[in-house]
Amino acid sequence: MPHDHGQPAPSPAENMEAFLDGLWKQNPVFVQVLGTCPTLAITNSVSNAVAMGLATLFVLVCSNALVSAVRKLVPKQVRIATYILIIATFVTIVDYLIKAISVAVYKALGPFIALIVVNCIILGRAEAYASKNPVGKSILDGLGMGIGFFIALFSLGSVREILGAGTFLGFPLFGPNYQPWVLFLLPPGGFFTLAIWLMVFAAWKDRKKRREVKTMAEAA
Amino acid sequence: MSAANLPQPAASDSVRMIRLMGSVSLICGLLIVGTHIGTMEPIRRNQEFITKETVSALLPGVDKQAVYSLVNGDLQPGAQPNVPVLYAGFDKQGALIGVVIETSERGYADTIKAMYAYSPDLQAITGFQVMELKETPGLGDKITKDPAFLDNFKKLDVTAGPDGKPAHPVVTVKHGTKKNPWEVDAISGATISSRAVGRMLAKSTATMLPLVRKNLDRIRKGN
Amino acid sequence: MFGFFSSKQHLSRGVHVPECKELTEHLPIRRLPFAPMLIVPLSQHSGAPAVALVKEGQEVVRGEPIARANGFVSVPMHAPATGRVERIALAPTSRGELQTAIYIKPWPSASQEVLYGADQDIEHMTPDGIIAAVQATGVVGLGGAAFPTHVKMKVPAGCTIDTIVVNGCECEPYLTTDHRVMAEYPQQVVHGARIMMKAMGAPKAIIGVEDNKMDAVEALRKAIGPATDVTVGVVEAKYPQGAEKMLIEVLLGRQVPSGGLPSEIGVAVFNVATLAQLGELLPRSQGLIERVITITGPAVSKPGNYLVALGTPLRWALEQAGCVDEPASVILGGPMMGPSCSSLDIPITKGVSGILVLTKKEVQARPKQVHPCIKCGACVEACPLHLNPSRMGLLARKERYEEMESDFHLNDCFECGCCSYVCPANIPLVQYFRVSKQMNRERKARERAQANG
Amino acid sequence: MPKLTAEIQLRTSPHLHTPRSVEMIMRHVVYAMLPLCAFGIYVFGISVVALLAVAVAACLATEHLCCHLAGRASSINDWSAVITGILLALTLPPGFPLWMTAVGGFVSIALGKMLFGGLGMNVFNPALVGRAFLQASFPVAITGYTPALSASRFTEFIPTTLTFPFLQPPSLTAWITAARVDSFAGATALMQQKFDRVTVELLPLFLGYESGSAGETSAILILLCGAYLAARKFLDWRIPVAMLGSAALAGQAFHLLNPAVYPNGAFVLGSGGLMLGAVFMATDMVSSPTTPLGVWIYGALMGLITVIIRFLGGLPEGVMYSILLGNAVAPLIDNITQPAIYGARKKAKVTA
Amino acid sequence: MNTQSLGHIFIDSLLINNFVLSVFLGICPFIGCSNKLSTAWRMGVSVIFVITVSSVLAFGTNLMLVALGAEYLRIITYIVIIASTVQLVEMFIKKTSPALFRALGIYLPLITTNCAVLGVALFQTAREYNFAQSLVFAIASSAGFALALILMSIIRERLELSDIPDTARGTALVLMLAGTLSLAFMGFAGMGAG
Repeated sequence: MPHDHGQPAPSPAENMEAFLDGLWKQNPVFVQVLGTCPTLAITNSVSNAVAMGLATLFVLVCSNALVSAVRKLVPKQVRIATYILIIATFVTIVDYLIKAISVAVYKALGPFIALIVVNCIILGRAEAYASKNPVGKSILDGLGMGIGFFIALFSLGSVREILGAGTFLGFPLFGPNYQPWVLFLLPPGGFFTLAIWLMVFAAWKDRKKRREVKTMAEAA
Repeated sequence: MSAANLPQPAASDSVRMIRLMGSVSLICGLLIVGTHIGTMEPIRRNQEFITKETVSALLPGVDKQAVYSLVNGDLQPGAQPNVPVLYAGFDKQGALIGVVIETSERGYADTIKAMYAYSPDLQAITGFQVMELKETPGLGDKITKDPAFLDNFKKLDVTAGPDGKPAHPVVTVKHGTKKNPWEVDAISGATISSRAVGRMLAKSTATMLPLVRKNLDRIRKGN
Repeated sequence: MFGFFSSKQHLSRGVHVPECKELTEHLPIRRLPFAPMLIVPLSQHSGAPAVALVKEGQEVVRGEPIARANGFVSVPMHAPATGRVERIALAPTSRGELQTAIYIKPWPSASQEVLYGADQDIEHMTPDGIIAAVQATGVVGLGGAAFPTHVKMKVPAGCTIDTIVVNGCECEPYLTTDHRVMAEYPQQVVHGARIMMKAMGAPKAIIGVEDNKMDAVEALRKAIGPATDVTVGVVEAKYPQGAEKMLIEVLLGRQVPSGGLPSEIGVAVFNVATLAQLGELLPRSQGLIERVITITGPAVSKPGNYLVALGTPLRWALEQAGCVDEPASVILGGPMMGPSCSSLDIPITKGVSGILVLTKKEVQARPKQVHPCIKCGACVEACPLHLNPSRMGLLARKERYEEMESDFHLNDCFECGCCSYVCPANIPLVQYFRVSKQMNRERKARERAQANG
Repeated sequence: MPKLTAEIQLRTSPHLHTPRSVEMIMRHVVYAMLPLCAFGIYVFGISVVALLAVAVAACLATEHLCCHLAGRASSINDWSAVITGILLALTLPPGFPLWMTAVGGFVSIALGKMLFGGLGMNVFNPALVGRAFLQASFPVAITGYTPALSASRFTEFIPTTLTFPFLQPPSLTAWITAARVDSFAGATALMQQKFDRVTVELLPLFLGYESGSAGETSAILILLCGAYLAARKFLDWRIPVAMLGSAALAGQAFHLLNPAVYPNGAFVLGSGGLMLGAVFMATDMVSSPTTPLGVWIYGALMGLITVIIRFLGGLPEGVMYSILLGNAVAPLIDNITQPAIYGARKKAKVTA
Repeated sequence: MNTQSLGHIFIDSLLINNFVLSVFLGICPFIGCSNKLSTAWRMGVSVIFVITVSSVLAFGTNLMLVALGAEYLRIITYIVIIASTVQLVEMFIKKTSPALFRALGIYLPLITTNCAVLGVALFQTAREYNFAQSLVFAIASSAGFALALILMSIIRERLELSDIPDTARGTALVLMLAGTLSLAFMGFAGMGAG
């Protein structure tokens, strides 16, 4: 970690970095392969993915903020217990909020809202970042990671819904005669879609690396 | 949680720790309870809204609803958690249009939950709506929207036999071979889900309809 | 309990390879003339090389000891022909390395008769006496292993040998050396077996012969006569029936423990040609100076079974037998296990049981493309030791040699070649295993060196 | 005297090699499937020709492409992709849309085989991976069975065959009515049995003049082709024997418990893809165990799962799933049935 | 009230709605602990142990919460229960079977973050299972997790010997395999529907 307790306020550029890391370079799903359970389970439609992404984003930002706020008070021994308590609180809140907003969404997400508690991204950020950084930065980090997670869910959900149902957010895209690939809405489709995304990322990285090697060779 | 494995903190430390944990718990508790109280009303409204919508969709023209639950083998007024529920629907004049009954049955992928409307006057099922299902999209989920299939439930005969149960239990038959008014014409290619619907209706009508008939006068009066 | 061997015994694994023995199996053993120069390497056996007793320029008599055994696991050498020691120098050998050898130039008119040696009475010798006498003959396992026979005769403490198994199963294709020895010298074979029984205290001996050598079986039975101490067991002709472990299992229904010796289960195995030589040499205390080899193969114009003086260069032997076509590959021994040799200037030594010469046609008939393993299981079905060559081959490709040894019994493999033979994907399994064993040996040596230093 | 100075080759033993090769095994499997293809074409017409051609072409193209992407020499000449293509086509309904067939071929090779490193490395039978993918993706199209021996089968394609890519196939009802094939129920024998408890006659079932997938209808022909391969030792006869035996026994046991609901063992054998699966797919060497005991367990397990899925599950046919599940447990079976090696010592003795 | 029979719940959670392959719970340990058979079976056994115990405890706790009208504390109490169950199980095994503890030791703490454990507790509550149903559900779903884990580990051990293309190595391959396994397990769908 570049920053320790009690350092002067970080520059905007560093804040930006904390935010952007989660989006792309350290994307929790595509790069770190964390939080795979909701990524697979809740992406059979874009709307579900969006709801889950927003719920996780909310918990991530709130718990990061609170963890960061109490970071100097919490003794080492009960660190993890406190974090879990905080996370569980916000998950409970989200659970009730969703129920209050829309029963349909609540039914679609089911117990997976409660399972945000054990999403390792959240505890991971609390432990690795929020417990060591000031509130503002922690919130930005939470936002970055949360949006990164959201992007992952969204891209998975889009692929699955477009291929699997021929619709996007419920709107038909290809006319009535389009043959949907039902598989993508089913569990195997979840595995395959995420695997394909990971392979695309791997291939992309591989290509980038090769290009770098090439430019280096040319420069030399 | 794993304090036993760690070096013993000094007395002042543990007091601090307990105080801290206490205050964190307090904050968390307050947050949760606050949310709980704040959302209680919207959640209840949401739930009611959904059932009301369904009941009015199944019983067109409904104005007032009454709820009954199946408790100890008989109908009791009011909703009870975790038991099959029955809704009676009345029109503006307060006359009973029909009842809507909750039911569920195991389908291809998971349990299908549904509601159906029963008209005591016609002695027939007059509507059917799936509430929850995980059937294969594009195949099993046709039972929710396939118009030809839903036509089965415009007037599905469940005339009572001597024991109060339907004389001819509802049965799903192969696509295109429906001959009798108590038969459900299956969706071709989604036979399992269609069958689950037939089975669900047969089971539910066998238990619920005798009760409805027994309590019909009470229900008509609305209590 | 295995009193009747009239019914055929069956080997459950292994492969049926084309025998190709019809080229030579009916041809009686013929003697080859001396080559203009005989090259006698000092190490023709497993163990310590012998120590030369002669000097350059010295004249030797056929059968005279020219090198002495260097310790117990070593044997002496005898002059294969009467002549002059031209020089003692390095010579190429079948093992592919240069070794010290005694070059003997036979007199142009040297006789094949052996004048050296004296009669000795084996009947009254002690077992240790017999072992010493055997060592003096310089006889080693003539089946190809070239392990000093007298070492094998020493019964390890705590073991008793109840059966001598005489290996007459020449299962390698093309080779008919043992076949002809049994057919033509049955008396010597039986006599050799009885010497072994006496030396090792075994009450009985069984000669295992494959069912494609029935004339040999007849000859042996005639030589045994009414006696019951030695019997002939007829077994199915299948490769590798002639492997020690396989023969013991088929004849006696016992398995040699993994990593152990036959003596642990009361058995000692000797090759027929070895015993025939002993039966011939021991009563006269002569030395081993010649052996029978099969020179055969599609490239040989006069294939046959030849009695050859040890030290005869390969080129000369092939010239005598004649080559119809340009030889593409020369193999010492059978085609399944024999190494191919790189030079024709190497001498025929005690362990060479045959020379197989292939033409380009046969060499090219072998598929070149190696496919991935399709796990057809043919090698698993074929492996006589019930190993899993398929899995080991995959492990070897990934250089997981240690696992091959610890989990898949790599060291039990005796490289019979069945797996490579049957592999439809043409994977060089045996070669993989050789390399793997070597890598393991090197690793262990490194570890030992590290532990010590 | 020949020149003995000529160069001689140094090679490692063994110097002999069996005449068998991978290509040869694969080629013979293809030969053995040709009669099935011919029969399928005879019964269902030119649609099956197109189906076979597209499936094989898709498999070959995918294999070539994947090899190219991986920077390896193309391996399409080992015939294994052809087998996958033919098998895939034989398990599909005769009028299956060609564009979906191409998707199936692509998935079979790309996901079922090349992803794991190509020939010899695949965990699952590639053709069945493709088939399962299609079944899950296009559940309606893959149950669109057409009648056997329709009069116009050599002159026109089944309308669904030529569906425009990415569109839904048209309904077959009108075409089937127009084809006027007597007593066609729009379903395979298995579907009729499962959903309507109508058990068809056994003889036509075994002969194969029945509605069903393109190449699985004739149990007898499949058995004959399998017997040829088994006799030439190109397949392990124990797997089909174990699988068919356990399926027949399990089926018969169910039948005896409740004859009204469950068909008998003979029906189980003759119907659906059991024969084709047991003879040509379960025996795929790469994805089956290698140990002698393991092979029996593997076959018996697959037969049992087939019957369980057919009788108790939601689908009329379970062969495909049972073989995929069998493939999944094959490495486990292999691990636990490793035979003792020659002269294995008892573990207790080794204690140091 | 849920009227599913015990046998039905068993088959359903073991095969049809397998926790890993169909419900997507416990994917992280499934990916992380499936590279070796020896790891996989130990992890599987540990999970069966923990899930069964925590399911029983969660059942009791839920009764209490419902009686107190404090359902809103469910998530917090469940996560606390699971964390302490893991600790308890660890202590219990350490006392009773040191050998088993040596084998499972390092896997037990990892289970706290296995969402399958919390999943079982939440699902059994949501589905209103009674005690026997909860118990069967817990055992069957954890056994389903172990089954998927063990199958995957053996397949992966075997694939170590093959030449996987670079882009497909690692998690992507595991997910592809899981997808194919999931495809195969789809065959069990509808079982018991009659």
